[in-house]
Amino acid sequence: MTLADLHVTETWYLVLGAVLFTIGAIGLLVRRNPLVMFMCIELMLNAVNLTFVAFSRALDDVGGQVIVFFVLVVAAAEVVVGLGIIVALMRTRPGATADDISTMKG
Amino acid sequence: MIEPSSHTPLLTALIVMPFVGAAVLALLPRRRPEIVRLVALVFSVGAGALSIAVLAQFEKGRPGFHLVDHHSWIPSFGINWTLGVDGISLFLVVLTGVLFPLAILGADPHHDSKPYYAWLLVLEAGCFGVFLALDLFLFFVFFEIVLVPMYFLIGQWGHGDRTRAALKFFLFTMFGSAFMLIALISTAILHQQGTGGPLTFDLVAIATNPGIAMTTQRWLFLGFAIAFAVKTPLFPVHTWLPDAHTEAPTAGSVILAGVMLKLGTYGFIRYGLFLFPEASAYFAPMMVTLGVIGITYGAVVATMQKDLKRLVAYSSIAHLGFIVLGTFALTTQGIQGGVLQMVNHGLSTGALFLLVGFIYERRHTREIARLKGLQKVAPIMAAVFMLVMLSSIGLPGLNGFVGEFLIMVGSFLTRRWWTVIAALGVILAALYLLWAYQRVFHGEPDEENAEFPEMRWAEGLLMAPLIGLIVFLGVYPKPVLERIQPSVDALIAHIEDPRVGANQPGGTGFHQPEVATTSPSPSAAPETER
Amino acid sequence: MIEVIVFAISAIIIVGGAFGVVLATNPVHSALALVATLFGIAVLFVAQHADFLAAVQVIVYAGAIVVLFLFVIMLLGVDRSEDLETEPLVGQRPAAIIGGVALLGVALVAMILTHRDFDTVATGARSTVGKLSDPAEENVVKLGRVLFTDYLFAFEITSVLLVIAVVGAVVLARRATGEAGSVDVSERDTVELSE
Amino acid sequence: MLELVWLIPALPLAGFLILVFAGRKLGEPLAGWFATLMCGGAFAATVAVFVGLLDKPEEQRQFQQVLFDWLPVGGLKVQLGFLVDPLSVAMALFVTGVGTLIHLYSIGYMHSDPKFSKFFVYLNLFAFSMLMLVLGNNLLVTFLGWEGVGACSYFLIAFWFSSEANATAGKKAFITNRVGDWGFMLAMFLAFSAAGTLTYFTNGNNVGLLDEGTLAHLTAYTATAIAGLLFIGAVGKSAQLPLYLWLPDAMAGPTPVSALIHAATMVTAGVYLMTRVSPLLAHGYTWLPAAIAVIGALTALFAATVALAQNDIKRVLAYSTVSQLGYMFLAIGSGAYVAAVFHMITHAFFKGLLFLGAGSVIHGMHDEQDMRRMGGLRKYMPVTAFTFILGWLAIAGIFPFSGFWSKDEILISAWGHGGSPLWKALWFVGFITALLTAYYMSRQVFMVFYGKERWREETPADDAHDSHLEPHESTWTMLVPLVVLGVLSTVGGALNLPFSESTKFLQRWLEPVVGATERTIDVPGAVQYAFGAVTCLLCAAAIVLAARVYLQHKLEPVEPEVFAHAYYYDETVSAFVGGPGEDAFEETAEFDKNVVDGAVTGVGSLVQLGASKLRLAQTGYVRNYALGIAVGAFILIGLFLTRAVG
Amino acid sequence: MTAGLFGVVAQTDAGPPIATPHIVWHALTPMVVLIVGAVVILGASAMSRRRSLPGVYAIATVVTGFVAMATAVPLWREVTDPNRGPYSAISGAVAVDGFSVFFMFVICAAVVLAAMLADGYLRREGLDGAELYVLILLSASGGVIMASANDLIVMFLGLEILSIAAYVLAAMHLRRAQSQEAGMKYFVLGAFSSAFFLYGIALVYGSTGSTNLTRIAEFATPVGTVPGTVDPNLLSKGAPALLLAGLALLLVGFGFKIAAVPFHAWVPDVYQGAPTPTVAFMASAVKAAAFAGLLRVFVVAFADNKIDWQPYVYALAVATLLVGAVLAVVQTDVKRMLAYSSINHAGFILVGVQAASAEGTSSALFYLAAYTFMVVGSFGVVAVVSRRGDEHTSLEDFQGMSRREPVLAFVFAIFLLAQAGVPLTSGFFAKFFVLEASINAHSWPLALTAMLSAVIAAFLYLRIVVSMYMSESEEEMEEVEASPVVARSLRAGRIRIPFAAGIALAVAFIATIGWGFFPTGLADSSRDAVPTVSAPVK
Repeated sequence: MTLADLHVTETWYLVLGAVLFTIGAIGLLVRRNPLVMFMCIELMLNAVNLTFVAFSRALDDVGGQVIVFFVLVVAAAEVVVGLGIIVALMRTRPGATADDISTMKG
Repeated sequence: MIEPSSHTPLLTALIVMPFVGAAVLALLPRRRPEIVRLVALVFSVGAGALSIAVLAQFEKGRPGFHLVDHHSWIPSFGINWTLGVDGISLFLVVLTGVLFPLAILGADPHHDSKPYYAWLLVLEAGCFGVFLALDLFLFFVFFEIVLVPMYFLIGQWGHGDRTRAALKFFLFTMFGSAFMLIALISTAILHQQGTGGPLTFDLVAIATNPGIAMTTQRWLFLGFAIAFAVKTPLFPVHTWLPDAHTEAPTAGSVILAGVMLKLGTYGFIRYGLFLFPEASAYFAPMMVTLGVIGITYGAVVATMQKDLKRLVAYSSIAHLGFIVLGTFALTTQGIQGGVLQMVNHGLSTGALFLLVGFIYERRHTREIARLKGLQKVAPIMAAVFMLVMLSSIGLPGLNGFVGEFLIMVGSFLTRRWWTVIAALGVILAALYLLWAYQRVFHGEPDEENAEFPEMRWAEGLLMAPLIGLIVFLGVYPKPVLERIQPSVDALIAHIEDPRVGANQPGGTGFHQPEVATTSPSPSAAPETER
Repeated sequence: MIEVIVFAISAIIIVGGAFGVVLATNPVHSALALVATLFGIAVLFVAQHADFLAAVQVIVYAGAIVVLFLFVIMLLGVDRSEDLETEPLVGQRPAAIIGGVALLGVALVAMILTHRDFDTVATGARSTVGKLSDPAEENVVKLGRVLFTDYLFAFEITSVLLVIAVVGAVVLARRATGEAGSVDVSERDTVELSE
Repeated sequence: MLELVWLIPALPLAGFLILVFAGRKLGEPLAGWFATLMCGGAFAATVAVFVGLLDKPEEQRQFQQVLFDWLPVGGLKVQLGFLVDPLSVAMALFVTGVGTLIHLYSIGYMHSDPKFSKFFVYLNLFAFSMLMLVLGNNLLVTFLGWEGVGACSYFLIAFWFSSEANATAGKKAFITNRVGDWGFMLAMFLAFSAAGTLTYFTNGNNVGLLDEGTLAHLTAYTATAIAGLLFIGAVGKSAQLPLYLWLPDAMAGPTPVSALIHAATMVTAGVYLMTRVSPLLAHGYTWLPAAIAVIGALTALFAATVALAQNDIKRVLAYSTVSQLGYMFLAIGSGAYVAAVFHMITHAFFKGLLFLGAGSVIHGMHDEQDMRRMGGLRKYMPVTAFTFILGWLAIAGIFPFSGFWSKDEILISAWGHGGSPLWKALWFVGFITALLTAYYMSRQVFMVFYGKERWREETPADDAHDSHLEPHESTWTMLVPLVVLGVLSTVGGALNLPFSESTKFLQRWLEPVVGATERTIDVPGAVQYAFGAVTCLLCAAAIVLAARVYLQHKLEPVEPEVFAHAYYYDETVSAFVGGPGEDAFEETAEFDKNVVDGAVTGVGSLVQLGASKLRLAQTGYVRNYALGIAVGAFILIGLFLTRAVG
Repeated sequence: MTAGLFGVVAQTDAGPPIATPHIVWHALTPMVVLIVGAVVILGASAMSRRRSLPGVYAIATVVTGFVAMATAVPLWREVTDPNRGPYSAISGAVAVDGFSVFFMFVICAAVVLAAMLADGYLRREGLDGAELYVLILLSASGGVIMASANDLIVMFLGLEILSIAAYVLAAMHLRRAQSQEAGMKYFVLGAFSSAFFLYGIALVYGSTGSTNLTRIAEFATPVGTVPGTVDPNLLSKGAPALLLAGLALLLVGFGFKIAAVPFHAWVPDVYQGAPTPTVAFMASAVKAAAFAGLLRVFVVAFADNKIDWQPYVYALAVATLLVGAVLAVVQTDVKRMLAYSSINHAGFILVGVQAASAEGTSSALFYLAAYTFMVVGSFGVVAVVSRRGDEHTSLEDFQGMSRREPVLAFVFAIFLLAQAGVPLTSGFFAKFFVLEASINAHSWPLALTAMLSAVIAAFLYLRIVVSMYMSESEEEMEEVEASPVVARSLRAGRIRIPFAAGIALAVAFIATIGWGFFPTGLADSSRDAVPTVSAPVK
């Protein structure tokens, strides 16, 4: 089996997307810096984008690509609001990590 | 089965009257407790008068439901406002109507009288509703709604650890109701599926044509039974009762013992025997056993109580054990005795709680050890207490005996050995009550009790109707029994109807009566010599 | 063949970038690693005939969002390194890794099962809103047509999203003032949006 | 005349009701006179009914009067009705008769008691209840009276409730009686379940339980069971072994009460009941009458021995009563119902007399009850002493006093029962008891009325109290009953003289009731006479012996501790009830609190505990929460994939 | 007009003209009203230099809500008219049916009530400004979009509109650290779960070929019932694993929003920290919208796959019911208690969802409508009682309230009892209908679990009632009664109930009691609102 016999099918992209999604998810779980956590969310969203585009090609459907636009917009809006929240938070508590904001529990 | 609505919606008025009273109270100024009390009294007496009117309008000798009041409530779910009264519920309604004014008169809340009386009136409406409802859903609504006023009454006007007692009461009962609600909905749905008709919660329609498999009926019965067992209460789900009774204000205890415990036993008859005849017969050994355990166990535990109210509370457990025994004896005597005993217990235990309330008002204690020699200083109160106590013990000539005797006569026919044990409860009842009486009333009063005031006129007048009924029902229960009888006979016939119920009510083994007893005109049928 | 190589290289960049985001102790490095990933994805978009998307990906994501990240990092001065050696929450890290891998595992299982049963992972109906492979139209035109027909409503309501983002940013970035009285619009800190 | 039967209980009832409300107003002595009048009225009414019954031919001497349906429930049709037949009239006669006398006596005895009128309230209520018991035409009405007399007994024993002992005695009486009532109730249930009726004799639609037609359909097993259960009731009420315990304690009540309730009337209710249901006894297995006889005989002997060593004047009489009641049950068991009734009546006379006499003594001695502090009283209270001696001779079985005849008849019937040697043994027990009775009664008489005036030998410390103690004779209201009863005790035997059929008045009178079930005795007349003579002589010998011991002090008294303590039976039972019994109750209460309620609280605590553990998962760390979401997602996907094809 | 606008665009382009779909404006009016109202308020607040009159924004918001409801009325008439019936619009992206209109009413009602609560609250906290109202209105529009979405992407966008606004709302009280913490947690977790949700959409898209629910439903329908539009061989084998995984992920996303266990962890923290009026909004409108999406996707679109998802919704329901009830027991903060209770309620509604039947859906609708008023009322009382700084929300702060504030205490008690499911309140019927549906679906154990959890939860409600009514000792109570001085001094510390909040509480109270007595209207409406899958495109 040679390299030439290999065809990149949508499955490859899907697997890559899944891996990326997982890395993003793990990243959110292990990082404490809220900004990095947001980046991890961006990773997850991009993984989904990749999946959409892959399906789009596999199904020969334009829809999947269009959806990516909407995901982009949502990502942008989320980032704006998320960063806004962080800015507000950091103002009163500079350098706070995600673990620091845990006064409410139980 | 349901006859068209009567001309005057008497039964609806009965429920609405106290409810309106509560609403009126809510609008009154809270600074005027005396007006509040008066208004509450007027409305409860009005409801009592209406309940007497129901008694007057009741046609003797006709089984089935009288004065039926039928309105649609939630048509899409087949839920109706259907009220009716038959011989089984008639006297419970009257009891409720009589006991509430007495409870309102008999105890002073000492604070926040406005909400106190309002809750009492709401409670009265709820109790009427439970006894009158002929719709499963409506029944449940009333069965549950009575929790709220009683919860507030115990929690706000009670004594000691009242919060805990109130919580326990509410949660315990709600726990039972949870099962009942599931069973109730299932009944309606399975009825719908079984008969192919519309969804309905109509009691009579379901009971006469259940369309539910027998084994399923048994499960459904259990669902209902758990709720009723808690409410009755039966061993081992009785422990809310002593707490609730002990901590409740006097009026609360009176109503709790007098009326609310009957919601459970009434439920057993109406929603156990009538709704699931076969299952009732199937589970009768279990229920009878629980009843007998309640009789003996309640009595034994009552004996060792140090708090007078707690003692009476445990005695209630014993008495209600008798009612359950009678109910599940599935004989006409047993059930009639059970129904009668509900009324009797309401009167005598209600009176006992009133008396304990009087004592508490004077001494601010219910601890038996701190009371002594009261008969010397308050002979009239002692005499009244004695009379009520003897009724509770089951002395012939007083009402308690009639009920207990009928129950045991009835249960002996089908549950011989259970009855033998149950009859021991009669001994134990004498033991714990007389012992308590001795400790409280006999002996030489010590310093604390020497100034114990004698019964007042007002208190005496309050007790008079109760005492009158206690004696009357003991000597001449016929007017009551002959109104109960047609309904109970119809119920027995319903249970024996092969289409809906078991072929043999007591047919789960053990002793068949040697002489037929359920037919209206039995003869001393011959016993075959072997 | 080419595609395999492209895929492989892009995948390495993407995954490497992703690891960079997660593992870099300095958030600025994380942001830069994110850019790498985004670029890799853009490349794969191109590889899948999503040219326009690739462009948008680079412009919007790399050009705006990551810049916004960096801007905030600088604004708040939180570019300190995070100590990744320790994990204050006991068990969080192994649990996260196990959980993540398990998640990946079930995702892969799902794909394998689908592939086993249907010989493809994309079992859906083909070309529901428009053929991607139709050579008659440019990719952009196709996107535009679908955007304004099938996804018209979605397109329109994104505007609400953006309004919210604006208002939200305004609200959040406003300085917490005294106990009473509203803050004048002119005094508000605003965050520029790159749209 | 027979229709007047309702008046018999109605008059005391009216008395009771009027006295309840107006008793205090009437005051002393009017309330007492009123009560006496009511009881006397009842007696008059009874006489009227008796005359009415006499008018009828023997076989028609049964009349039922139904007032109303009491408990008409399904097949159970219990009426409040009266049965007039020779037995019930005989009972009613002596109940009202003796009752009236004791009412009268009480007027004097209760003089200046603060609760004078209340005493008569109870007495009237008792008379009413007792008459219901006797006259009821079915088991339930009898039971109404049965429980009613029990309650009155409780009230009256605890009449002076300020003393704990009295209150306890009252309670004990009630509860012990209830044990017997348990049997009574079960008997009624069984009767209803087997025969569908509680009525004694057919009356309108109501089938009679004791009618031959009904009995014929009952199995011997059922009949035995019903009768046996009723006997349990009788054991309780008539203070037989093992339930006699309450009766000695019941002496705590005022003495007229002891006379009326605990000697003459109430305690004989058991005998009446067994006589009433004699057809059932006859229909059942024969072991039951034998058992009844054995219990009766044992009780008789047991109580007689105990009475030997009692020092309380009333306790002696109490044990004596128990003993005499044992005789009556011996008679019942032997099938000698007439003898039982005969002895019941004579016993009512002489024991009532003895109690009233004792009461008079106590009254005269200012509430002294200890015989060791009496003596020589006959000088101070001659009438009392004389009548007491009459009673003594009667109970001792001395010819020709009434007790001789009735006791003799019982012994003969035991002897002549035949069958197994058991009956001979029973006769022997009865015989020994008769001797003992003569002995201890003599002891009492000698200690109280003869010998030294020991009440003068008081310790100086008590001087202040006793200096003015001078025994005195009682008032005439107390003496009249004594005299009347004294006469009756003497001549009461004439009711049923064994010489010929024509002199057996009582037997002839009761013939319609017990004729079918009465056991015929085939003991030759000569043997009977011989027995009577021997018994009488030996009883006289016992008296002489007692005189040697207690009058002349020639012999040491034999009063072993074990007798004084009644074989420690009461102590043992009390120790058990107060010890393990109470402990067991206490344990049950604890069980309720800790286990049953504990389970409930446990569920609550369990929820609390679960919550407190579960809330640890709510750490407040956003990353933990996210982990939860991720794991949840994994689980959900995993679960969903289980539904994937293949 | 729009068509013309797009027509112009098309002409300038090289390609063929784009045939833009017909836009059924009147079907969108309620949503448009909400958005326009928000924009107008935003504009007005931006324009005005001076401080506006007190309450003007609140009034504007209330008016907007009412106008939206008013415009929804003819829509309701239209879609419930058997001759006209439901339909889907704008290329099938929007479903115009009773279901969506029902949620319009519910969400608008939540908006109105929350706005009335917010008015006094904001002034008390010195936060008055237009933004909260704007965000509430926009968030509500997101909710309406979600409820009427007939396309997963539209639903996703609606969800994001709803959520992002809600994140901001949670963090709005800038001086309160807890509020910021709430916003932060809500945002991180919300975005995280959104990613899962989106991934789920992607997988569903890949498995079915469309994001449109109508098409998805057609695809998912087993062969034989509806003529298949796709390769019949594919589905004869059953649902593809990826579709199942996608469903699972969609459930994660919805589960997060509705606060199903184990996706519930944010709820207590956010509800406790966020400004109370916005919590009222979140607990009512946000939850309702999320359930709308859940019902639309699972019960309607994937109705034929119900054997695939029912068991897991069952499991979620059980976990949600029990965890919500049990954890509530140990709380001491009233807001937190109510948060856990809202988790328990979510479990109840899931019971209705699990039934996967018309009855189940209608019961869930009834529940949501009834719950909206109960929960807004409850949080409304908390908002009033919490005092300045929004700090006084612990159980002790409610002690003795029956004496200080008898009316408020009574109203709160009724709300609590309604949540406990006491008859003659709407809460009872809500539970009853849900159980009815569940039993009809033969899910007896679930129904029983639900009721038992209700018993546990009742403990929590009663604890609050105890605190309000029964905290004083007997002697204290009598003392107060006896001495007017003590009573007066107690009354001196009275809580001022803002006018608007008072009205909101009254409305919620009347609704709770009214539906407790006469539920027929709402029950019938919720029955009419049950959606069907194959709505014609208009």
